[in-house]
Amino acid sequence: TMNQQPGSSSQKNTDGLEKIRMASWSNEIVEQSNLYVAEEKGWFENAGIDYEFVPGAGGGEAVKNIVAGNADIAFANIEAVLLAIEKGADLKIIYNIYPENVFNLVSLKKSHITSIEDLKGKNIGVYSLSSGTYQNLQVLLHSVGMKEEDVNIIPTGVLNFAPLMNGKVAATAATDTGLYDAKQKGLGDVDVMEVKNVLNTPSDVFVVTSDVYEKKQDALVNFLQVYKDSTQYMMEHPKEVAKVAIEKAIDGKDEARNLEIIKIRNKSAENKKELGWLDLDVVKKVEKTYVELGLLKKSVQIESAVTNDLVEKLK
Amino acid sequence: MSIVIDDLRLAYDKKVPILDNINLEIQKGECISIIGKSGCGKSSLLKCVAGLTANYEGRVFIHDELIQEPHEHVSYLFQTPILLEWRSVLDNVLLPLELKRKVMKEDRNKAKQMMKLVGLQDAAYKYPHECSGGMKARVALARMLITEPDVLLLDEPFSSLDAITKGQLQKELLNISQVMKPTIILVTHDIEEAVLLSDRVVLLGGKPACISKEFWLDLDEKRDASIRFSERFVNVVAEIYESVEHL
Amino acid sequence: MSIVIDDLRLAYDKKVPILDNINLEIQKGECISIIGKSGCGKSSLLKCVAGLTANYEGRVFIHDELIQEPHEHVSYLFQTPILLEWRSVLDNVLLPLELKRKVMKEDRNKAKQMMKLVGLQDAAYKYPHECSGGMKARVALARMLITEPDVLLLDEPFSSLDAITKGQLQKELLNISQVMKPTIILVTHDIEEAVLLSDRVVLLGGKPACISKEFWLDLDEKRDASIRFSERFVNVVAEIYESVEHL
Amino acid sequence: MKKHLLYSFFLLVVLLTAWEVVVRIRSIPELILPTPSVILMDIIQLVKSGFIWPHLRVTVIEIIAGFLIGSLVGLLLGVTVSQSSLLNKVLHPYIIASQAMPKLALAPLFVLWFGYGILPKLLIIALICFFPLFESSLTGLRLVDGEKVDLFRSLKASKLQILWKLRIPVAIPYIFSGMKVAIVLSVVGAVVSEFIGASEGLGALIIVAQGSMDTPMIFSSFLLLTAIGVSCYQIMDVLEKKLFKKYTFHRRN
Amino acid sequence: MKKHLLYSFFLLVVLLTAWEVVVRIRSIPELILPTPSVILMDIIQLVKSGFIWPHLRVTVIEIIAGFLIGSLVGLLLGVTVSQSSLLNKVLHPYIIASQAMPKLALAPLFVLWFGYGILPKLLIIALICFFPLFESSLTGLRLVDGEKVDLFRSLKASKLQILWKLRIPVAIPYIFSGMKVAIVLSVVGAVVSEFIGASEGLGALIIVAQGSMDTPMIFSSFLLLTAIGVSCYQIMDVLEKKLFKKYTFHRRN
Ligand SMILES: Nc1ncnc2c1ncn2[C@@H]1O[C@H](COP(=O)(O)OP(=O)(O)OP(=O)(O)O)[C@@H](O)[C@H]1O
Ligand SMILES: Nc1ncnc2c1ncn2[C@@H]1O[C@H](COP(=O)(O)OP(=O)(O)OP(=O)(O)O)[C@@H](O)[C@H]1O
Ligand SMILES: [Mg+2]
Ligand SMILES: [Mg+2]
Repeated sequence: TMNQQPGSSSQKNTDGLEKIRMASWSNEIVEQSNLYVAEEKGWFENAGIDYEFVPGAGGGEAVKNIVAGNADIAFANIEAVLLAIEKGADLKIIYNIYPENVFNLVSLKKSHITSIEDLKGKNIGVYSLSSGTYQNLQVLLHSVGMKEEDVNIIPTGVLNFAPLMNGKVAATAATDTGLYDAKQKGLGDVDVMEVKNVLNTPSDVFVVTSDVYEKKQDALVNFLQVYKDSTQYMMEHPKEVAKVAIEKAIDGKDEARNLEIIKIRNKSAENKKELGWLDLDVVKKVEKTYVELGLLKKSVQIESAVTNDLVEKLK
Repeated sequence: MSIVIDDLRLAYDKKVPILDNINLEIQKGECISIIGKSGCGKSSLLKCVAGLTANYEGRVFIHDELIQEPHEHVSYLFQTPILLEWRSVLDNVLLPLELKRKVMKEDRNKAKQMMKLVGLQDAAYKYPHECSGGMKARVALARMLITEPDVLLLDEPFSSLDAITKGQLQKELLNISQVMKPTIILVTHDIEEAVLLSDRVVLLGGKPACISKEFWLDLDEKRDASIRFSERFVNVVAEIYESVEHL
Repeated sequence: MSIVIDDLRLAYDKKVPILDNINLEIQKGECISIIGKSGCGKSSLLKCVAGLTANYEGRVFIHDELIQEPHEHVSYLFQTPILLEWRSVLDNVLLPLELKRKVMKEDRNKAKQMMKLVGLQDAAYKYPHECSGGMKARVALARMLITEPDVLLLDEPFSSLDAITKGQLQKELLNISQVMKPTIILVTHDIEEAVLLSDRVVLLGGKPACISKEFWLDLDEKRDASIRFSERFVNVVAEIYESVEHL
Repeated sequence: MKKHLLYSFFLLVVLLTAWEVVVRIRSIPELILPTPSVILMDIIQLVKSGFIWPHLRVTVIEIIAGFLIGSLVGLLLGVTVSQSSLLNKVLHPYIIASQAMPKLALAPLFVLWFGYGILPKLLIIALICFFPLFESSLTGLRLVDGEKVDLFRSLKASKLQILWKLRIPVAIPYIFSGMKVAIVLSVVGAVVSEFIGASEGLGALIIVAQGSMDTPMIFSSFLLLTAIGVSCYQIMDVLEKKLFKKYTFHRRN
Repeated sequence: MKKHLLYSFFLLVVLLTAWEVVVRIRSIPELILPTPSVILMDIIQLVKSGFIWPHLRVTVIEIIAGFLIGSLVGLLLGVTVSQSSLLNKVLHPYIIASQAMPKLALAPLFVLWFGYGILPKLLIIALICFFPLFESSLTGLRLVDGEKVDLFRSLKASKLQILWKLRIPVAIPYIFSGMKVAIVLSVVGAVVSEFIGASEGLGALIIVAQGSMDTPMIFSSFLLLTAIGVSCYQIMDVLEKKLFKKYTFHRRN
């Protein structure tokens, strides 16, 4: 499918629906339950869209999938987008899925880590060196002028709370849902430092290639409309959506958990303006921080890649 | 088919040749025996004629064809019976035919007939590891006879057989020799056998081995085991024995 | 060491026994020969005595010990020379000693001596695949003799050797037999050899095979090849040949 | 019940008991290491609710299809390369290279190139499992008694006939040994391929279970995968014993 | 220069050229698939700056140590199990189980149990690479000519002597075939083990490169790993040919 140019897939198929393939950073998990509701209720068809889910392993893969033409729109973290732009990809960020930074740093109460400085020389766990936990940990360290070398960063895998519990690491970088799950599994009393207090990076955004942005704008608007509506619906009917997730989400067998996760994500999706609205100032601040951190070599002119045009067209 | 060996020289390692200056002409339908001490080079010579050894000097012709690889109409009986352990005796005997064509009913019958010839009629469905030493040797013999070759190269065919069975098979070979008239080179260490079966006995000896003596035997055309007891026979055997001893 | 075989019966597959009702007593220092048709069960019998076959009925004693596994002082020469291809001829001959103790200088000398005995003095550093058929057989012979066993079980030791070499080795065996006085069971298909070398010839025959005849030979104590030409010898051979033929 | 099964089972019970006891005594949290009993309950739950079946199905299909492709390729390559020493020398570095490449890092590229369907997964599995078969068939096909080759040559057999009627029968036990390694590697391959870009299968399940810190489910998937691997191996073993007995029985000592 | 090297090199050039041309003509973005020339420049850069050395060192050490442990274990297990059919039947399911378990999913647990040092990495590598060696040595050790075993029995050889002086010499080519698969798998194992709990090594580098979307560096690490794998294999091959020639030369046909 690599040879398939993004534009070429824009023709409508037989039933008049336009194909939109959404590359996700994950497979079909509870967090994205609004999409399952939209599918179930036929909202995509109603909006003239033939929707397809493309699973992935990380935001980087999602972005690569749209660059390669395997998908039209990517559900990815903003760091991946910044890095891809730096590597020459021509991308447009069109929708702010989670304006809130969901990353945090968790330590056990008994180890008395209350400030970032307390971490000096200690082991800190991250999911992996390619995950947002790593980058957001760097942001935290940077905020107090510390460097990566001042602590001992260890990729511990996604089960990163386990080493925290058995004392192999002093603190672990995680996400809000991860923290929730760990608490359910008996994590006990913990101190949490939330990264959003330092830098409120939008956690996930919808991003497309400029080519798709030009050629498929109507379909994209329709897609975003459905997404926005379903998000709204999930905020209003979390219980119903949690039920839908049991069937559709691969990790959705526990309805009570589904509900909690949905509630957490509903909160992350809240926008001080309108659902999906991108705050350019925040994005620029993120870019600046990443340049300072050395994650980006220089500014990538992010403002030219961010647009609220489509969001403004939404009802 | 006639066989001509022209100035053959064979050395496994460059310095020490095993065979040197071998010249031999064998008429169509002739049967010659090669005798010589253990390790003198009899099997090596046979392998050259069989086209299985490439790096000898000199030339070997069969039916005027220069031998560089095995010849279609030549059958070679190895000194050890090389059987395929995963095939029954019958399937081992059928192998040469199987390599030539699809095996038919009549081929199987022929194989059974060959096995009867060598006294293995009851062993068709045994596997090699269930056969005695002599039985294996006879399977190999049946396998070589099944293609009705024009040239037989036999490397000690009967050495692992008891006197009676050996006598029977010698008779069969004489019979084949007289009826089908193949050209035969027989390597044997049994002088009586050599004299009984062949028209000429070639004595290989020396280091490197060459043909140190040839004995033309003008015994009865219609030979059978009974000539063993003729005076002429006993004398020839004694003469050859002596030559071998004084090699 | 004496050997007693008591009512032995052997069947590879349950229904058809190969050997039945075998009773044999062999004195210390005696040499007996076993002859019989190819496939009649000679090797099988020898394997029972060697302790390599477990599932026979009846009992075998060597020196009053019931044989269930190979006996320390018994050496068994297999019908085929089983050589280890990755060892030189010398190392193959040394194998039995190597399995008993650390190999010393004098062991190597002994091995070389054995190899001289079988006429392989020049082949010590050859590998099996560089040896002729008869050479391999002689390597196996040297390997079995090196331990100076009290009991020798020989399965067609000389069948792949030429007349001269065979004669020499027969002489050596006679010599060993007279000097060291081991107990010997010799399986052979050569009746003259049997008569020449042994005190008694046992004829195996029938289906299942049993001892169909025994010949006590009271030839000269100090035998050598020359007795071949004695009238008594020729008569005995003829008598045995006839018995074999009428089996 | 056969003796060895009894022992094997007994060993299993001992191991599981030890595990259970250690976890309980040291009161290791479930997140770090669940007890066998918890895992068992989880598996029962997964089976009862029917949740596991589609995942199991997908993984098993991938394993079998990937193994078939991989072993076919391995065997064919082994056979081809064994026939020509030059081809062997020229191709061998590439074949090794294809192995030494870490498939897990290759998987995302495959997904990019071939989409996220079953194709890239089968490719990954085939790529992972073909090598042992290739190596062992190559070794087996080459180590044939020289006298037997001479026999076939003297019978004017073609190279193909020598291959088919001599080398392959001789190599069968080694080919099977390679197949056994291959089938087990297929299981690994299936999981690796599902780690990236899959929304179904036991591998994907492990990933989400990790994401939701559902350690018992991680272990359940593990155990099921292990059971699949062991069963596949045993099937190969039975196949070898049943179908190809005559090529090995005279040699097993 | 030998003919096969020439061909092999020629094939390499053809493949690289094709790659370069395809990427350029279809103007595939570097993010997706860099050209060989870009990768080469990247490798040169990595080497020049010295950045790559510590990673390379760590990975090579892990590969070698893990391979040594794994092959020792594989060989010992193969030998032990070949000596007793009961032991074989009892242990075999567990050995297969250890293989079928996806190591990548096991890795985080190993890290949890054994810390972040080199130990869990060596364990993973050993666990990944011992199996082919185990299988092929088991097969090789068992398929010994029955007559030869009888010869040793008649010479009153002990089981150990039969093993040492008969079975192992016979099995050497098969053991080597297993070792070759094992050494290549060690490379894979090293990468897998470095995905979790490592901040050094080529595996960790791949992850970092993935995280920073540095596709050329992913490919550079790939290529270096592949080169390591191919070299290790060739070393094994030379070792076999040099040291153990006498066990194979009479059988190579
Ligand atoms: N392992 C075996 N399994 C089944 N049958 C066997 C086995 N070994 C031998 N036989 C059968 O037992 C019979 C006797 O075999 P044995 O090897 O003892 O004969 P032999 O007298 O030594 O013959 P030869 O003189 O040809 O060596 C034969 O019919 C043979 O087919
Ligand atoms: N492949 C080989 N490589 C090296 N030397 C060999 C090879 N084959 C045979 N020889 C040597 O060549 C000589 C002749 O061997 P050959 O097999 O021709 O003897 P032979 O006359 O058949 O003896 P026998 O009667 O014992 O079978 C022997 O000295 C042997 O060591
Ligand atoms: Mg010979
Ligand atoms: Mg016999």
